[in-house]
Amino acid sequence: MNLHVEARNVVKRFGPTTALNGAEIAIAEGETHALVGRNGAGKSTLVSILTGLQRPDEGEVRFSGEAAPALADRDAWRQRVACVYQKSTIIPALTVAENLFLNRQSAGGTINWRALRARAREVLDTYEVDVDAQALAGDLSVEQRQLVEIARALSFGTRFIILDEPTARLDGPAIERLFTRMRSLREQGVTMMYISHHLDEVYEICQSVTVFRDARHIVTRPVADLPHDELVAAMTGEATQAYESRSRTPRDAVVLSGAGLTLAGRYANIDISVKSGEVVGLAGSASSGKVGLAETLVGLRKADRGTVTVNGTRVRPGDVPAAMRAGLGFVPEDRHHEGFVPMLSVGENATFPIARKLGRYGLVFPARRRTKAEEMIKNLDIKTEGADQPVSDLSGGNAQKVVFARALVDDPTVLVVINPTAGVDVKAKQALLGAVEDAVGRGAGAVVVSDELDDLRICDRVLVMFHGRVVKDVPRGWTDHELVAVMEGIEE
Amino acid sequence: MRLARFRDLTLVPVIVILLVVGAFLDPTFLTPGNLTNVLQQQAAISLLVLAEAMILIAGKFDLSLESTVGTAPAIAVMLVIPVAAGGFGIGLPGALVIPFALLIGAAIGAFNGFLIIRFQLSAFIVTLAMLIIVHGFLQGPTEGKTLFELPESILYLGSALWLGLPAAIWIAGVLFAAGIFGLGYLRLGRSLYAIGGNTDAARAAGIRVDRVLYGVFIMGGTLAALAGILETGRLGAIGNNQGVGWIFMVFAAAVIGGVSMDGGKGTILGALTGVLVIGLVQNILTLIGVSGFWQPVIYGGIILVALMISRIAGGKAQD
Amino acid sequence: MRLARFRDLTLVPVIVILLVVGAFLDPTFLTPGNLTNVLQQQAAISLLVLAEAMILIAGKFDLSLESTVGTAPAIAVMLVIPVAAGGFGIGLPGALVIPFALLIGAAIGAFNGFLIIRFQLSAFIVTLAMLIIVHGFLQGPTEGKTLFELPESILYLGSALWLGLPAAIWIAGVLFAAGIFGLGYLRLGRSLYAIGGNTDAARAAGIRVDRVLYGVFIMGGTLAALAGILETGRLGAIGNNQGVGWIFMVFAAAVIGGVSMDGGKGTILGALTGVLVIGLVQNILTLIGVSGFWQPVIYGGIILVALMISRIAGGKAQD
Amino acid sequence: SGTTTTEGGSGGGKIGIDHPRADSDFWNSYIKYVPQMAGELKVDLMPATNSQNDVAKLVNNVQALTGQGAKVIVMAPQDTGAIANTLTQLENKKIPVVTVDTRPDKGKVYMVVRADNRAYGTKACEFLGEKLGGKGKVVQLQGALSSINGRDRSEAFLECMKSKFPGVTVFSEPTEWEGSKAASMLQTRLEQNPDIKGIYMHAGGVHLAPTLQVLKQKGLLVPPSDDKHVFVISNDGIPQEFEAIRKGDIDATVSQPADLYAKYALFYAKAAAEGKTFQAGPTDHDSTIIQLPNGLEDQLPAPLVTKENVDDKALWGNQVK
Ligand SMILES: Nc1ncnc2c1ncn2[C@@H]1O[C@H](COP(=O)(O)OP(=O)(O)OP(=O)(O)O)[C@@H](O)[C@H]1O
Ligand SMILES: Nc1ncnc2c1ncn2[C@@H]1O[C@H](COP(=O)(O)OP(=O)(O)OP(=O)(O)O)[C@@H](O)[C@H]1O
Ligand SMILES: O[C@H]1[C@H](O)[C@H](O)OC[C@H]1O
Ligand SMILES: [Mg+2]
Ligand SMILES: [Mg+2]
Repeated sequence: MNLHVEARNVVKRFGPTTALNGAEIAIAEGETHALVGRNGAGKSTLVSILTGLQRPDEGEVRFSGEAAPALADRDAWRQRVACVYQKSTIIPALTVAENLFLNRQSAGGTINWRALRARAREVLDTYEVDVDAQALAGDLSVEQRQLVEIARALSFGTRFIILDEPTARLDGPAIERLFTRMRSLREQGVTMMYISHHLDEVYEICQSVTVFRDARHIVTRPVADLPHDELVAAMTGEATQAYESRSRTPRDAVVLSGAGLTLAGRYANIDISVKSGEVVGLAGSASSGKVGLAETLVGLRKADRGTVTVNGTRVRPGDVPAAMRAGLGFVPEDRHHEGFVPMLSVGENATFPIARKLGRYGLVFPARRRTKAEEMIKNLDIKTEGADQPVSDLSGGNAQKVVFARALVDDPTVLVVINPTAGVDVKAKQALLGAVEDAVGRGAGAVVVSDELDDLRICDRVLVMFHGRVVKDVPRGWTDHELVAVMEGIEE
Repeated sequence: MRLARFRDLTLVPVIVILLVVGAFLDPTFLTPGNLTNVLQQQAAISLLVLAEAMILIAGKFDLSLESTVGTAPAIAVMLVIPVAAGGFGIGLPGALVIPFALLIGAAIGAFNGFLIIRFQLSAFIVTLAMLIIVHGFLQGPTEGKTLFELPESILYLGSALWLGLPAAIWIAGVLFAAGIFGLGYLRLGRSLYAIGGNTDAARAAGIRVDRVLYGVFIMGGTLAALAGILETGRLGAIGNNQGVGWIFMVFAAAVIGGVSMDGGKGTILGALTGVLVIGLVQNILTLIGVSGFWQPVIYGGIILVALMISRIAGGKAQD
Repeated sequence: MRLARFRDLTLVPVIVILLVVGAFLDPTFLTPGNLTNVLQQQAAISLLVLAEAMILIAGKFDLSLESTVGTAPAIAVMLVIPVAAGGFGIGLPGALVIPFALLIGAAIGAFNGFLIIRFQLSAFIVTLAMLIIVHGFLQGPTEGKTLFELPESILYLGSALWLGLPAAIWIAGVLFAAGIFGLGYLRLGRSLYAIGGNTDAARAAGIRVDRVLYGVFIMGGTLAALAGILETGRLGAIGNNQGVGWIFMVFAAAVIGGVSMDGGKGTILGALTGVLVIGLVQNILTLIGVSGFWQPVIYGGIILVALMISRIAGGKAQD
Repeated sequence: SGTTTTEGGSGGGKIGIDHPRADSDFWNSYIKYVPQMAGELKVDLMPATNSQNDVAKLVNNVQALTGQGAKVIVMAPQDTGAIANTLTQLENKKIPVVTVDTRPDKGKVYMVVRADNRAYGTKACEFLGEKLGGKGKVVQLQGALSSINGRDRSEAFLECMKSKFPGVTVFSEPTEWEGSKAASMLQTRLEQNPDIKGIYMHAGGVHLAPTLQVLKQKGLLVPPSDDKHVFVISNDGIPQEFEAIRKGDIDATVSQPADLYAKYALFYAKAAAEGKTFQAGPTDHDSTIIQLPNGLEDQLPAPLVTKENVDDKALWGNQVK
């Protein structure tokens, strides 16, 4: 067996944090190799080292037995490895076509824009990405951008591809299409490293798996030899049960309702109501309008028509503070965009909505903020040096938990969470879903917007949307394929 | 926060070096009289730095502050003094001149805010145009004349002594203390960081972004007007060039003091150290009497060195 | 791309309105002679706009360009002319004065780049300090005096006529065409957008970010020196204020022309329309003889209006 | 002698005028005198342009004025070198030029109307030198070093001090014509040298008020009889300086004749339009025309104003309303 990629004894520190501590990985030629681990285990750090973006403090990287090129020699790196990074590398002000061919728009001479567009369309068609090559990347939805990134990485023709949580923002059909592409690349002998918190995906698409925990290598094994619970145990360092969603009876009080909501191009004529003690799911595949609807409910968007009532108060459209004052907490779709202020601390980000309660006369007492923040850090198990660390230093999943903390900190009567577990590890996912259920247990009503069936399992009922309309109200007890069928519009 | 607080103080070694070098170069330098002079000379401009630091932290920009320094007190004075002295001849009571000036400053700030927030125009260019326009509103009505005959009330703050120190120093000191406290410990102050760091996230966290930004611009204009009042008192007249050319120094002070041009970063304490560095450098250059011709080179060079020290001590790339 | 290209032209209606209004207000305005004058008058500053547009698109900032306009040709001239005429008395051959000037411009750009890229200092403040320092390198050696005994070679470009049009217009025209082409159709040019739009992504895509940025700063300094050469030829001497105060107009032109202060957005064609708007406004105000006292108000007001039009036509919030 | 020779009757024609700046008291007075004098002299004056202290703008303005048919140009180039090409172009177009306040280094001028700025510096030096008895310390608040007027005043002051009053120490402060800088520098210098006894201000318009504020704060604003008195001589001759002289706050100023600048600028412009010519020699208005390599210069009188003559009605500063 030839090793295609190898990292040995890699150490990487960021100030006081050790992101990788003698970590290693060895990936055989032609295999699809999973890298899993809890949030903050060091996976993305390894990716940046394997793609030559960062220099390890110690250790070495080898490609096909040869030492890695010098950091400055970007071309050499790009010949060896293509990557979908966890953080977006899309440039919003440029077109999709140019993003796809960034820095390779032409062989050398003048750029032929017409030809470039044609090539871009070809790539987009090949990977079944339904976007206009001429659109500005900044105008795409989060998932469309992700698809463009994936198409770009796969289209390079390199023999080694890294995908760092590519599916965290994709819905079922898009994931299936990605896997089809990956299988055919594998048939062509391409080596891949695949990072995901969806462990079933690991079993579906990968041959071997490496587990990192606390910045160290724990185990590498063919997936067939590592059953699910052993894998989870390797990640968490302890035996972990699968999440059991709780059952409950909703009360009578309606805490959130939308009536006659219409937003041109997104959704039309939606009526929705959520009771105290009830979790309502919103599902639907791409462009179903579920996110747009949820954003309207929380005040991030103004509907063209219709009203939103939070906890008995009719909220002015598009007024987030008013909705929050009425008792709403929410997790937005894109954490980088609306979720946190990167330069501010974990504590401050987590406590913004309750700043008025952390002191009097407009004051915020830092000590009280810290106490509250430490409580949230503990409850949600956020991996951080402490309440004072800036969120920009956290790993993706831990940043998501900070956003969650912000939503929960004010003990909301209404909780709206959009893709709540995007990029969150198995154990953390349980903690976050548990936190939603806890809040509901205390009498809140919740809306969970997600394509992930695991998230939807905690819902008392799931509203399935299709092309901007609610097509079905599915009560608890659905099977995976029933729900998926409704979402795809196969079954009415 | 702890680290951040340390980062505020990266210019402290520079200040210490300047104090030592200054003392070495000129015996007058370390005398209480001279140091008081430095503070008094910097009092007015420091209020602009305070204003600009808040505006920068909130992720915006205001170049027009420098024009408000002359125009706000001048228009206020013209509302009060007789035509013969260059006034409008409206003859409003002299006691109102300070409130008027502050109101005019606030109105200019509000108008800036209106254009930038409401119409989503580039803050840099709006306030650049406003810098020109507001200065025109000094030059136009005065027809280029200096206003010499000022009501006593507007001269008082810039020239009085309180407890043996110029009132301007007390005023600047109190306002800086309020700024340090407000941006450190008030919900409203902290929201500037959130807005400057990520506006969408701030909005999603329930902060009334537009309202806060309006407030910041209005506060900026008001502080600039107050700076103008102090400067008027110090100079005893309002010339057509009052405040002109200050804005570059204001930015230099804020940025070497650690305030980021990209928003969301920096502190008022840091900005204050920036003002002090600039004031001390100017004072030392005057004391040792560097040739006027080469003064810019030395002056600019010292800004660069301060910038490097603040970069090295701060540890992070600047933007 | 199609939409973007359309957005470049948001100022075209403004230009049309200015042409109509100008023709209406003054019969001289639409004469070929007057329009040629406008172009010639804008030629030098337009090169700064070209330079600044590229620097802004790459996400950086250069204020020092305005100082290079005076200093680069002045130092080059002083290397050539005798002491009696204000030179250093080195007496290098007069033919070398243009290459020298361009080299000095390039060196200033390289030094800016060095501080900003190598030391990761704030571009705004580095180039602000450099604005002061570079100007000092004009004022210091000349001791404030104007250089007016210039070698013929440096006067030629700014004063010659080619095919009946001032050479400066041809030069600016060709360089703008090169800029439009380079930033539209060359990989290197496109990489400026990538760097300005998302530096990390650009680096990940294999763009040699540092090298490109150095190139941009050096190009900027060189263009500023060339602007200085043209201006020297137009004026026939190098005064201590050559270029001073231009930078604000340069930014105004670039931004109303659609170039973003935040990097990654805008085009050279758009910047060109910005220059033309500013040139036409100045020309019309001169022709109709607006009172000098109120000129700033009208002038600033027109910038604001142009900004609004470019905002409304462009459809996107500005930054 | 400075008499006029008329060549072939009255030609006449439009006169274009550019003002150098709109933000200084001296120039502001000049700008006000221009239309008044134009009326008196019956000059066909075009709307004035203003070059806001920027020679590049001045060049543009002149192009516009000639484009609109100006037959004579009046200007006040604050940068005396960078106007050379424009003067050559105007000469080629046979458009005579009258410059006010400054003397271009190169390029043909019909007449320069100015007072001798070097003489201001010398007068100030002599005044202070005598008052101080040839010893002690003085400060000069300079204008902008890049302006010819500032440099002339500064150099002449220093040269005169060196040759006539070597016992006097001079501190030169470059204020860029800014009151704020002047106040700070003067304050610092007085702190360092409390024994400073004389101040020369290059421009009363910007330097007067700040200087008085600083002196007041230091308790130095006392009558000449008092030992602590600091002798102050200003420049420009605006009404406020006269007021200060009357009050004894300052001791003297050089009256730079804003009215005569306007009057004779237009007088010579009209003469040029009519094709008249002049020669070097004394004039009928108390001045002398001198020959320059590139034209003529009428050196208008710039009287020293002290307590003795401050109420003289002929001084322009006493005529402004
Ligand atoms: N630029 C940085 N500065 C400081 N700390 C960092 C930086 N990048 C990563 N870290 C820290 O390094 C550790 C590993 O982060 P990394 O992003 O590699 O985790 P990950 O395994 O990819 O997690 P996730 O599954 O959440 O994406 C984390 O504790 C993180 O806070
Ligand atoms: N900012 C935007 N501007 C224009 N169109 C948008 C924007 N955001 C989303 N859209 C488009 O509007 C449609 C509905 O979007 P929405 O996000 O509400 O659907 P969704 O159910 O979340 O779809 P998905 O499951 O793909 O996220 C989609 O076609 C989406 O691409
Ligand atoms: O040239 C100067 C003028 O003579 C007067 O003193 O005001 C300042 C300067 O404009
Ligand atoms: Mg990661
Ligand atoms: Mg979506």
